[in-house]
Amino acid sequence: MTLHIITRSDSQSQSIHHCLSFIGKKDTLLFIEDGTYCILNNALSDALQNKNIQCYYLQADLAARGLAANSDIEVVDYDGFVTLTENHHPSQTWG
Amino acid sequence: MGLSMNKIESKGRSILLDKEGYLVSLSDWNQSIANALASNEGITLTKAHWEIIFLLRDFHDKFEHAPAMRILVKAVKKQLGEEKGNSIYLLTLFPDSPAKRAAKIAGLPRPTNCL
Amino acid sequence: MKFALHITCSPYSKQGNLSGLKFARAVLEKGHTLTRVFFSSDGVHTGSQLTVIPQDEIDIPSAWSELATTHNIELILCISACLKRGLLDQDEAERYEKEASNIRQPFVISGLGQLAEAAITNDRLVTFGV
Amino acid sequence: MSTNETKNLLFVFDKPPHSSPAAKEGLDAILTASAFGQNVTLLLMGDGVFQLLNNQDASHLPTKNTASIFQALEMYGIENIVTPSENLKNKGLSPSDLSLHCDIVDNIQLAKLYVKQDQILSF
Repeated sequence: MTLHIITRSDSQSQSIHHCLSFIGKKDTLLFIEDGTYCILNNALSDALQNKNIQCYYLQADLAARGLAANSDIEVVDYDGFVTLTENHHPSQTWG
Repeated sequence: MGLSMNKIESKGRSILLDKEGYLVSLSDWNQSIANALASNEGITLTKAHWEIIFLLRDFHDKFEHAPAMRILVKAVKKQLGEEKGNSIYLLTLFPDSPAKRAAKIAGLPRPTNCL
Repeated sequence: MKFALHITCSPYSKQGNLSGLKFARAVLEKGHTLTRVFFSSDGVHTGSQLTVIPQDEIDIPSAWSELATTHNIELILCISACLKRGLLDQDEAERYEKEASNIRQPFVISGLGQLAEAAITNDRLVTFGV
Repeated sequence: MSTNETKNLLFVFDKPPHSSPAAKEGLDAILTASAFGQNVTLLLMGDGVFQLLNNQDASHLPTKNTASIFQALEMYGIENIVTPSENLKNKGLSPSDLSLHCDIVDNIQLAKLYVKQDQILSF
């Protein structure tokens, strides 16, 4: 199942919304770079939770932006990022 | 430093070519320039050549790029029929590399080797 | 597993290029093969040998070169993107009669066919930049 | 090329024309992939659908009119061109505003399209 890699914040790009409109329970989201700012959008987080979509955040990019990882979210390092691409295929990077 | 310039003469005008024989300025193109470009390639243009040249110019106008060989064959087949839409026929008219040579004579841009 | 990467942004204008580099290292550390990295669009700036990076910042182009040399990875720059952006190897410089060439070792210039081939022949293709 | 595998490749274009060369490069890539005999699908997502808006005239910029290159896709054997209906609706567009026939898909059909893909390339 597809790994969607989100690289822009929800105000920089509509990508997360486009992605949300059709992805299914078996798909996985990974937030990297400015995509990690999506963590601050509560409505978005609720929508993802309601759709039961598995979400991951790249630790280095969260930390660099002063975004705290709370206990509700799954955080990965680059090793975990590679693991996600092993287990979820193909991947799409959204700008 | 630009490309070393070659020239062709046509009706008393001197037209600049790059070192591979493509027109430097595409707007220089007209039918007598095409004849000069062709003779530069060792080709004498006949009615059959002109048919392909105009087809290529139309293709470029319409689709904003010059076709590689496979699509040129397809386009010729579609427009001029089976007996002309094949690589042997096009090779007879424009030996070695029909898509490139015909494009050069038709005054289309030099391909950037992407395809 | 066989991986290929597609990088579409330059090393110092967007984070994606660095993300790609870090991902590449992680792929290799996990014992996978990284066969090819294809740079398109502004990504081709990665292949310039004329970059000058302050000593206290990461030298991304050099890091790609070192990684590729150590692990035998093909670093391929899209030719049409290179020509427009003034990135020329010896052959292209001669072809277009330019005074200098500026491609860093071991980057090579080639066509987009190399990207299509990478998508077909590898288990994974991951894009950075976009 | 040394392989005779056939894969399903999804090309996603999500940028509008003229402001960046993304579509030109993406088109080169999809034409190449199709020349290799692969099953290619072009998905126009978000602003990517603006690539096909009718009546584009870039002659005053001037930039290359990439909309014209899209017209050649059929000749290259690329018939799967897809855009989401929701996307068209959000932009107040209808299929007749587009210069090329697209398959207009709903979100369920789009999800099904993704499931079939071996690799996804973004431009």
